[in-house]
Amino acid sequence: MSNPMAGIARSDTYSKEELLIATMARLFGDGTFMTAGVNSPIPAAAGLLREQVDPGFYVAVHGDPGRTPFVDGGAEAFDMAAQGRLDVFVFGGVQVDGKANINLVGIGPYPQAKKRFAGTFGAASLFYLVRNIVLFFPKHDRRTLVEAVDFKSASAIGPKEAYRTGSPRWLLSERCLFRFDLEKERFTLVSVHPGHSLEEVREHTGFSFDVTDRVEMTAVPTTAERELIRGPVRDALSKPYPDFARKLLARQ
Amino acid sequence: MSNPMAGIARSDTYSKEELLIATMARLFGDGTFMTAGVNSPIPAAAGLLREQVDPGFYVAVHGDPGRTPFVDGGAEAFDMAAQGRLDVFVFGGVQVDGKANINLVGIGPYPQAKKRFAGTFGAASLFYLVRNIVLFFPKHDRRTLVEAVDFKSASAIGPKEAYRTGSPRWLLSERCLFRFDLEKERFTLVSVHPGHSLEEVREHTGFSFDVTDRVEMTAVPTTAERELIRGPVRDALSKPYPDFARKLLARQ
Amino acid sequence: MSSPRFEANAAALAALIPDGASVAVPSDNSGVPMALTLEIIRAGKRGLRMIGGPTAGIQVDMLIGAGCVASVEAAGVSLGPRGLAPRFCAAVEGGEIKIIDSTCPATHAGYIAGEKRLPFMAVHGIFGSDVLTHRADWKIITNPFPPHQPLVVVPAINPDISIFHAPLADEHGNVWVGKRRELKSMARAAGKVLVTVDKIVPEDLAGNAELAPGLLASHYIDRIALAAGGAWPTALPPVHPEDGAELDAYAAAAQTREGFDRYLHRALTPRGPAQ
Amino acid sequence: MSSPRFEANAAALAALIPDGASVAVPSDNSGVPMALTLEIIRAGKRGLRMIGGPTAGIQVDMLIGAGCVASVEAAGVSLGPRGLAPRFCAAVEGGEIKIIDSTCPATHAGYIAGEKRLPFMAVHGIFGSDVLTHRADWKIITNPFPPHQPLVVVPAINPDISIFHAPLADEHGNVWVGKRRELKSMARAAGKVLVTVDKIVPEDLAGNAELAPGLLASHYIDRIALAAGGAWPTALPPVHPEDGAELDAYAAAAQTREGFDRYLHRALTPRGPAQ
Repeated sequence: MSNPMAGIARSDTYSKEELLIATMARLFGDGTFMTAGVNSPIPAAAGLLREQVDPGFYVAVHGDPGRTPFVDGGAEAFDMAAQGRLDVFVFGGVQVDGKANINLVGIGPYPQAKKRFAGTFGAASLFYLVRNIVLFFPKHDRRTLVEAVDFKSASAIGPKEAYRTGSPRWLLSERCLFRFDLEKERFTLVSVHPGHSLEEVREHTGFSFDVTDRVEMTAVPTTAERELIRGPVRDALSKPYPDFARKLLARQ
Repeated sequence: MSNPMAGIARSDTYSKEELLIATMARLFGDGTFMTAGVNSPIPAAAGLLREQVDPGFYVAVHGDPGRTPFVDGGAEAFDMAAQGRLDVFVFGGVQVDGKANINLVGIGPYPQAKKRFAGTFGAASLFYLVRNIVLFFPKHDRRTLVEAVDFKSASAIGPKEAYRTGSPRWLLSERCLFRFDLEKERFTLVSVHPGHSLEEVREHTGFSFDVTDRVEMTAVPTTAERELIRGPVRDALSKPYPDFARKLLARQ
Repeated sequence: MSSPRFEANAAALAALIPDGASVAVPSDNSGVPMALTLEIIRAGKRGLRMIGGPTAGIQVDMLIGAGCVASVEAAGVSLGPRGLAPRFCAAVEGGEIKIIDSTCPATHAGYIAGEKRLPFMAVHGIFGSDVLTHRADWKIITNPFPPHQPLVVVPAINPDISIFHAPLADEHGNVWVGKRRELKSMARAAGKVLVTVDKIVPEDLAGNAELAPGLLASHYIDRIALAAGGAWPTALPPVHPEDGAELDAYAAAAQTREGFDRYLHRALTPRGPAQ
Repeated sequence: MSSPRFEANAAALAALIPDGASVAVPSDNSGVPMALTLEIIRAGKRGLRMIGGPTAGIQVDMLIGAGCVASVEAAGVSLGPRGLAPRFCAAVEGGEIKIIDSTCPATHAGYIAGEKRLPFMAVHGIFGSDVLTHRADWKIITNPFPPHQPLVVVPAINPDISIFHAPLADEHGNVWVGKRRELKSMARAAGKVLVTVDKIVPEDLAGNAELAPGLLASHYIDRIALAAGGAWPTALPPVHPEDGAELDAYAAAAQTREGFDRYLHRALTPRGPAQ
């Protein structure tokens, strides 16, 4: 605690985390209701930022009892999702592949994994229900963005006739942003973050993806976004994620 | 109100209603939880009497908010029934036939009945779930106890493999008591009430039924039963059924 | 997240119900929106397809008598301790409305499936019942799991509109329905939810641990209007019991067409419990 | 109607759990019966088949570490913000326990089917997931109604025993679970229900209109024992938050076998929040 800035990579005017938060928040543009799951400080921050920009937006933050609209226990969120009322959810995991399958279960064989993780939680069902799913894998390397996940915890590639109110749409990493095309079952690179390049993304990505004519650069956080992140977002985040709020979003 | 006894048929020591209440209560012997539905003063009274005799017995009385164990709305009772937790229910109706089918819907064709009644309520499902179902048709004539009901609101005659935790077991009328045999799909006469006879029962019953070697007489209410009916049962009944309690169970 | 809009009165809610809509309503004494019902009648709505919750009573009987109803899907329509629902029975006998008979747990299952956006749900029993015979939309399937026994399944019920009356709402749009859990299913299953309430408080009830379990949260509700005593003359537990004298008067009047018309005229004229 | 028996303490409840039983437990911060868990460990139970509600946390991790568990069925087992559940992960990697992976709404559906004694229930999505691949007990069926789309169905979950901790019970045996509705399903689905509570009051809570919607009524419950602070160190909303320091200590200790053993020894010796 002696140096709250230790280990935080910064550009001159914004941190890596602020770039991810601002970029993610822009992906929520057409939603009104988001749930931020357990252990998700950046998605929670992005939701809180989106709330600041769009008063019609609301994010339920796991770990903040004041930010839950659920009164009927654990099943209610899944019913809401099926009703088409859950617009935004951000999923992480230990692996993601080129068909937007994610792995939350384990590395190696199944069931006796070499390295076991927590499990699938609601993802297997929510991949068909949440309108706008953002896959968030900040660590962008070939062990994480793989050709095929060791265990498909959740996959959006199901029968065309199956009931669906949503699917994965985006994959955001420390290096870039991809858009997912469910029809083509492929990612397309949308933009690379400042300081990164297409070549670097190719080098560190285990799956093949499409590229448009001109690779855009991810827009940096605006001054307004940075002020919101460092002000009201940080304040709201300090309840469910006190350490993250203190360390990563310290006012510059 | 000038003559509370008006119109009440009485023997020297007990009323017709008291006989039905005491007889019905004895049919509940192996249950612990009963629900008495809407418009069911005699079943409610029988349940309340059974409570007095067996402290392990409980009757939920429709219309008495102090006597409901349900906190999860209308569906809970049906889930309880499926769980095998609903031991006793008394059903009436406009017709009952020799296979224990009951009609709560209408006389004549369907859907445009000659005479329409309220509807089936939960009976179609509960006929498979409530362990001990008593059919209560006080009016015993060939228009009520018929060969085949005009509309089978509820029938216990279903596939043998269907989930079942109960079925109709008894048919109680103003004249007699039948037992229902689900295997044989037939009623057997158990006893005729005092003052009635087998011949009379045959004459007024529209379906054929089995008779054992010796037709028993229904046991009259004991002194103890009568005192309980006229005391604590009447008191408990005066909340949901004030008129019935006042008129029919007046202390003698 | 969407929040409900507050309307000035029940009449403003009635205006949002189009002719021909399927409308889910509570069973008696479960938050029957009687004030709203009078406004629906006053607005001259036609062709409504009523769905009980799972039963119906005076509300649907009045709507039928007033000519607003094309069909009723219910497990039972009656005046409870006051006997048959006279306008309902007459309309069925006269072939004036379509009756779609159900049985309580099947209707509950339909709403629960509707709430979960599942296409169907299974219900125990019902075999051998003519309710099943006449429901072309119900099916017998085989349990896909051992012992592969037969089971009745019913399709989801997703009404165009669910309407009810509740004791309490807050300014955020949360509505307290208490023990009447089926109202939650009926609301979540519906395309639109219109609610009248006795009272609107400023406190966010979702933050009240004791009241929260009985809440239908704001995001399930489209419009709310204050209508104090809006369930009268039916009971609204735990707030008030039924008005027995008024219900007796209805039951007696509705026995005949003329009596019903007189009752309705009176009910539409001065309005509500204050008279 | 059956009423639960009151036992003197959590140990008396633990004694009612046979080796090899399937035991349903709440997700973290939903009434995790930690005091009872220590008694289960103290009693040396073996071969328990744990089922999450739908997830599990420190409780199941401790039971695994203590050698009580044969299998875990859950949508996730973790220490929440404190990361992976170390004894769970080690036991799976070591092949010491059987893991039956689920996904949250499938487990909820299983309990709801179990509560209704329906053999199965449908769940949206799940197609393409290896969870489905490895669940021989789940099936894809065709919706019997148009448009006849494929649907995943899961069988009912009917655990031998459901255990949880609640803030409040009354002397009649009603237990207040508040917003944790899944506890109601898990209890009703179970063969036996054992509950510890912070407090027992004389008032019949079923007659309290505000509390009634959050009650699990007495007839669903077999045994109740007073265990004040029995959810500690997990949170018990709305009564108390988690004890973060204690959970940190567990997460750190449980990283190794030895650390876990030391933690457990300490936890079994003085007992509870008073230490």
